[in-house]
Amino acid sequence: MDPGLILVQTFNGLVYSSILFLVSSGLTLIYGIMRVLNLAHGSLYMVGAYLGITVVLYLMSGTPLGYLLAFLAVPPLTGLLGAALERGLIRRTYEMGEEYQLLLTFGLILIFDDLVKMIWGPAYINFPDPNAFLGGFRFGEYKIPVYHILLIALGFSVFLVLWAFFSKTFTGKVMRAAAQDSEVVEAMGVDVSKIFVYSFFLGSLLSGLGGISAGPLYTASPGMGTDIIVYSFAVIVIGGMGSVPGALAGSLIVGVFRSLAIAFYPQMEIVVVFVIMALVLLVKPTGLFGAPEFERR
Amino acid sequence: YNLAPKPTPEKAKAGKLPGVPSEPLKIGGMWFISGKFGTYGDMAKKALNMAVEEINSSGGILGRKVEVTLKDEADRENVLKNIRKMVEEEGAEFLIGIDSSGDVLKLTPVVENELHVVTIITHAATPKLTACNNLHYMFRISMYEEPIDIAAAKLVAEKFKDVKKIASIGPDYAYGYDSWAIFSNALKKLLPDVTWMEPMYSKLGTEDFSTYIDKMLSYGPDLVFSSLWGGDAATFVKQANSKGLFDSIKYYLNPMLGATDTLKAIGDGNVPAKAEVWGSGRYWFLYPPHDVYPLNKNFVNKFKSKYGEYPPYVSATSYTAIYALKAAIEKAYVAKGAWPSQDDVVAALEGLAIAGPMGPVAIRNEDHQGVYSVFWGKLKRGAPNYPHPILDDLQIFDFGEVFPAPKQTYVKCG
Amino acid sequence: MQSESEEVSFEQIAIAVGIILLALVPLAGRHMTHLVASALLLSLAATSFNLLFGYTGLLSFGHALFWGVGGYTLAVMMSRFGLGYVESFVMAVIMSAVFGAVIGFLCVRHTRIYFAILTLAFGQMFYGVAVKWDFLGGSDGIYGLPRPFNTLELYYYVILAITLASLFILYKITRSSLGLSFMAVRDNAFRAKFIGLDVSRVRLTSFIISSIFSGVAGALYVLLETAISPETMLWTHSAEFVFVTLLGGPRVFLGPLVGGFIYSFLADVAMSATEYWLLVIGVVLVAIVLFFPHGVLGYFLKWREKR
Amino acid sequence: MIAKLEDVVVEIKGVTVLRGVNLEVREGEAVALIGRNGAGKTTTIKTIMGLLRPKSGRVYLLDEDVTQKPAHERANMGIGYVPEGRRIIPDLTALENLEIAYGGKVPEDLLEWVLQFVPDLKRFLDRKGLYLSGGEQQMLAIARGLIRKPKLLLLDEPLEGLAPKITAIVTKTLKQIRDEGFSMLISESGIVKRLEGLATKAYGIDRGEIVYEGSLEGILSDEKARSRIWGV
Amino acid sequence: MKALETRNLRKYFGNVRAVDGVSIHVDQGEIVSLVGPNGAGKTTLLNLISGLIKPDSGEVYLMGEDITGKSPNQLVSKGLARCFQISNVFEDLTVLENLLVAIHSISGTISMTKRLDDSEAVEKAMKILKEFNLDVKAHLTPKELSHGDRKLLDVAIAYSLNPKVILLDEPTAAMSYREKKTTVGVIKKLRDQLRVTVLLVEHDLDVVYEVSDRIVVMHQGQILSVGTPEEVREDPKVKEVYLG
Ligand SMILES: Nc1ncnc2c1ncn2[C@@H]1O[C@H](COP(=O)(O)OP(=O)(O)OP(=O)(O)O)[C@@H](O)[C@H]1O
Ligand SMILES: Nc1ncnc2c1ncn2[C@@H]1O[C@H](COP(=O)(O)OP(=O)(O)OP(=O)(O)O)[C@@H](O)[C@H]1O
Ligand SMILES: [Mg+2]
Ligand SMILES: [Mg+2]
Repeated sequence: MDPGLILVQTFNGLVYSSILFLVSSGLTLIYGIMRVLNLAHGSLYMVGAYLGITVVLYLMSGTPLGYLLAFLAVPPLTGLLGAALERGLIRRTYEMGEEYQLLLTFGLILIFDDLVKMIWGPAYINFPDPNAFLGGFRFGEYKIPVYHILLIALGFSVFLVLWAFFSKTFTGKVMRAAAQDSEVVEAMGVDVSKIFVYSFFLGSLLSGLGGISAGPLYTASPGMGTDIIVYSFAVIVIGGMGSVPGALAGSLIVGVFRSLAIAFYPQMEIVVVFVIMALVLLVKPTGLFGAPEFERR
Repeated sequence: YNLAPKPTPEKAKAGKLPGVPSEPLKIGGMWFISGKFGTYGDMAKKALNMAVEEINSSGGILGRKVEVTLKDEADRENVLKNIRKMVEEEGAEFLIGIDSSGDVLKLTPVVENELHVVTIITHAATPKLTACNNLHYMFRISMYEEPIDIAAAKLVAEKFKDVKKIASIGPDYAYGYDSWAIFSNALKKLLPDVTWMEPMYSKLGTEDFSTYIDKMLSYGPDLVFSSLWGGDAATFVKQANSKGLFDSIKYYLNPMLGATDTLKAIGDGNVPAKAEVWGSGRYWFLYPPHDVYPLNKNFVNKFKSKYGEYPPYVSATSYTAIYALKAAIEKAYVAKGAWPSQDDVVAALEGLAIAGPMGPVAIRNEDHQGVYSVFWGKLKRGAPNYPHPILDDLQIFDFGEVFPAPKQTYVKCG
Repeated sequence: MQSESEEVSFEQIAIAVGIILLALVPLAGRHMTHLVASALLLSLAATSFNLLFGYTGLLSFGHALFWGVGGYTLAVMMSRFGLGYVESFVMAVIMSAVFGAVIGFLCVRHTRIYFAILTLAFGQMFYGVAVKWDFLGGSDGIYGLPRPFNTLELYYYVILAITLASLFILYKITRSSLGLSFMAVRDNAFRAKFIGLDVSRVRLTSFIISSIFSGVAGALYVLLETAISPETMLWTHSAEFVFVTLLGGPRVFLGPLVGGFIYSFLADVAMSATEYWLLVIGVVLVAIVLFFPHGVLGYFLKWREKR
Repeated sequence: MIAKLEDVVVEIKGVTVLRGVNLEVREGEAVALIGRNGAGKTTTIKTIMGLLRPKSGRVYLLDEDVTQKPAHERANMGIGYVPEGRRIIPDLTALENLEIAYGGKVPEDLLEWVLQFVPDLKRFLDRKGLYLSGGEQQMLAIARGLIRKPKLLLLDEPLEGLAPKITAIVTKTLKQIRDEGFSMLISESGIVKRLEGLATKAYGIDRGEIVYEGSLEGILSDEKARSRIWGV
Repeated sequence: MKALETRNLRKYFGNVRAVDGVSIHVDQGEIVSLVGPNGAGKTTLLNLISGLIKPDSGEVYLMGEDITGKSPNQLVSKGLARCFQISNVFEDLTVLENLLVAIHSISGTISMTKRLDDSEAVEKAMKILKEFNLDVKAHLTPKELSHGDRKLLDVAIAYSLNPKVILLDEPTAAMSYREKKTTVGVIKKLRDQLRVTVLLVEHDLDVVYEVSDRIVVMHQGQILSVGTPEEVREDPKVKEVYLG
């Protein structure tokens, strides 16, 4: 096999990994830390992409400034949307089982898909290509677009920030504690409901960041959040629920293996992610970086 | 849901014809309405609205008002159930639509053996429908993939004689495989010396084509044939552009690129500067040329003023389907003097020639396939007056050149 | 409070009336027959899913896989091997059990979200296989299968009979000592070990039974729809089982049945009424969670108990 | 006054659990709340903490009406809480459990101060909550309640599952704390004897109603009071 | 005869020597109490005996048979049952069903054709519930029981497994005075009328002294002292580390 091809394909995998990581780190934060199963997380990714289109294409007609603006404005907006969902709806399911969160957020997927269709129309929409002004580098017969490099850098920086936040900061610890016993933590003087809103804000912000990052590469259409949510679940299961390094490892594995599978064993494309996931779970039930579930004594 | 008919003008009501039932004529339609491909349902709906309005305001079909009910093809497990519902419960007398080839194949035995209602397919493009079945109640008014792919081979053989190496990508299901089989088999006869890269397939709705693009680059083709469609076709062009594919190939052909929805999504900014990009489709809003074919001009102008966009192909084929039904019913009525039975309508549709926005369409007796000429055009950006890139340098292939004889196909049946 | 015997008789009357109504459905026209038949099958699949979920505490998010296994087996046996209806149906049951055993064996060591995701992964994997494998018709699936007796009405009675029989068997299982062991494992798997239950085996048993009846529903559906395609195994179809169950109420045996009927009719009406029918369903789901978290039937029983 | 409940009625899931409870804790007092299982002790304590909201009646803390205040604000007013069943965060170490309650890194001298009450805690400061034995968790829970030197410490059955020696140490500790001027409310369902010398005042509660108010010794000596609290 | 015996059992968690070379035995028909400071290793020892965790070294014998490393469900069929420090029952089943599932499980009648309310099993369950004064609450769920009754139910489940040996972990914790009395009665009944051997972990010394034939004191993972209640009460070492 052509080593140059393996190299570019790995690089392509890394680009996809970065986007997966942005979305799945938000998911792992919300599920792994808050124990909330948010299927609608992928919808926020979709909303992120559509808001991005609105800013870049409709408001700023494709100028570089539009991108800058979108990257700054869109993630906080999806974060706010996520926080509003938590406050208004999801909060009411904490006392119920996980399956009710599932049902509620599945309902939200359907609602979001149709709302997006009402607002932005049913047609698929493309961002103008940011590489038009960013350009790219030659690598043999291949070309590495600058935007792809930026994405990898973005994914990795977000990882560093999150990792430092959760392992090094006190707030990170409080979030973990609140997830395990919110009542006690509340009685210790922590405003738990605020913590939950913040977690949702942060998680949804990351999902929206994923959407605005992926948007310029891909094509936006109603329903685009479904694939990414399934893959993101695979990622956080492979990496271990609630673990930010796990989300990174999972994203890298899924992104790179998928890319190599397409390149070299195309018939495996659809199944490769699920095969990896099943294998990991069968060998290490809690995922690569997952802590064992607590069993009562 | 219902596309509610506009109130019928008094004079049309007055002239009730003998033997014609007074209740409205119901037609059941099915396209993707929700989800990723919901845009097709939207396009169909727009054209149907237009057609229904036109027909009803001029007295309906033989005085009967027309009503169209739609069902969502995206309800994947229940496609046949929903079709049956339209006929058995909602009283649809005829069916039109169907986007997916898989669904159309499933539907065939149901319509032919169970429902016995005249059904006009407006989108699904598998050759198997008309080539591998003995259709009685089913017809396809829209162009299918085989003539377009054969025309592509002719185009290459005539205009791009310098081609040596060809790579290809298509969606990962029957349509993609068939399309490659047709094009490559047709081209091998014309240019036996080209070499081929193992064809590649991506799943529907693929977001990231980088991997496929780099694999092509490693092969180093000078022509890429892509049967991707819809959003995938647009995504691919954009990504291939930024990954430099169009810097190293000379020609890019996509039989589904000549769709306004795809062109809109590609946008002027993503049209490659170097390579020639060619597209085709089932209908192109500038062909037949407006100056020589006013029907198309009127259709386009009306559509544009009503919906603010140029009509995509599904709109044209759906529009034509309704008019084909109208023509057939009226023809059968003249022959019979009473409201025609399903078999009468079948007989009237066979051999019918109908003028649609895409030009005159002739429905073949033998296989119930509508035939009309095929176009291929070169992508051109920044065309004045148009909000998206357009097809230029149109190459027209007369249907006699590119349509296989009835029941003949490069694709294996069964 | 009503006395016990009265309560029993109310339920018996309700069920008797229900069965009579179901038997009369073909009088209400072909579409109604079709709709009720598919609602019955969705309900059967959801009830068997609920044996695993509501009774054993395992949330499978890939249960449509077994619907697909039953359906594809039947379709393949008939179209590729030329077997008759009965033989094909028996093969479908056997294959559902075999798949249930193998996949169940790999999955039951996990619980909660891990179990859910693992079953989802298997569902998606087999979807991938079905799309890719020409023998199974690839993405087109298998179509044009002849319906038994060639009439919808007679076939409806076949479906009704097999569904009722299956529901009866499932009900008996939930009222058996085996069913009790499912519930014990659901409530407290840790303690279950200490009363001598082999927790994995109990879970696997439930998994296999559950896959068999999902397979039965899938096999019957193939002949109702006269076709099967890979999409039947997608996770969104599995999700349908989950929310149909929650809609009706997971802690009541007939909950999934009620949910199955409500969902089928709701989807049917909503699609005719609006292009945004999925939005309608979404809103209903959200409302169910917020206002009827025990499911419609669960809520009804609670309300009746209160009176 | 440190804490006061006035005609407090609490419902849990539609069931009335407290039916008009009146109770008061004054500065420097250690008040015992005695009642059998299910009598309403935990509910009373949670209502003071703000983890449950009364359906009617008022709650006062430090002379302020806090009926509508959320729990975390009450904690920040200086209310410490040792929950029933310990409720140690299993994923965090013992020290981190303390940090959560303190709201940041615990200063050295404060840690020293707490450790003088529960010296055994030193042994397992860096062990995860999950792995602590029952009694170790209880010690940690008490330390966690104390870490912010609260004006009122709510202890829900703090002596449960402690070895006799530790029980003695803890009661001695609590006495020490009381003598330093802290107030506390301690619930107990089992061995009332072990609160002897600690509680300065006792309430008996049964079925959500206060059925006894007086001294702890009163309960121990008075057969009638005992039968009222524990039923006959 | 020794109903239960451990030989040199050892379990370390990292550098925590939770159980460090423990050899104890319980004779048939005896009640032995296991006491010791918090963190002495009592619960860990019960976990090792009942198969919840595996020892680093050493063996466990039940009625003379080596049962080391067997899983809990295997041990149950050999006659070893246990209860838990935090009452641990089937929350959504009725009291009666809690017992029925145990009875079906132990008599090997788990099957889809066996009715869960099989009359023989129900009869047996009701008899046991009567022994524990729970028969009137047979149709309640554990949520509706008082704390004491829940603990009793926990013991009743264990008893319904026809055990030769029952391990009890702090059965009277958080019980009120009266409930304690009932429980003590039940523990005595296990020995005197039902002929079950009991190993009991308990902090309430009143209970311990009242029911025990012998007491084993653990400290830092090791056996500190063994003897009759009187002997242990007077042992200075025990006084120092445990009684205070
Ligand atoms: N979440 C709940 N749902 C329903 N009832 C509850 C709930 N929590 C408490 N109760 C009921 O409220 C009553 C009082 O409970 P509470 O926990 O306050 O009692 P307690 O005196 O602390 O008992 P214990 O000694 O067992 O801790 C009990 O009868 C209990 O059954
Ligand atoms: N999984 C584990 N990892 C690390 N340490 C553990 C683990 N399990 C128990 N320990 C430690 O082992 C020691 C013995 O614990 P065990 O639970 O057996 O004590 P115990 O005698 O039951 O105490 P108590 O009376 O307080 O319940 C304790 O110090 C505990 O922290
Ligand atoms: Mg309490
Ligand atoms: Mg212990």
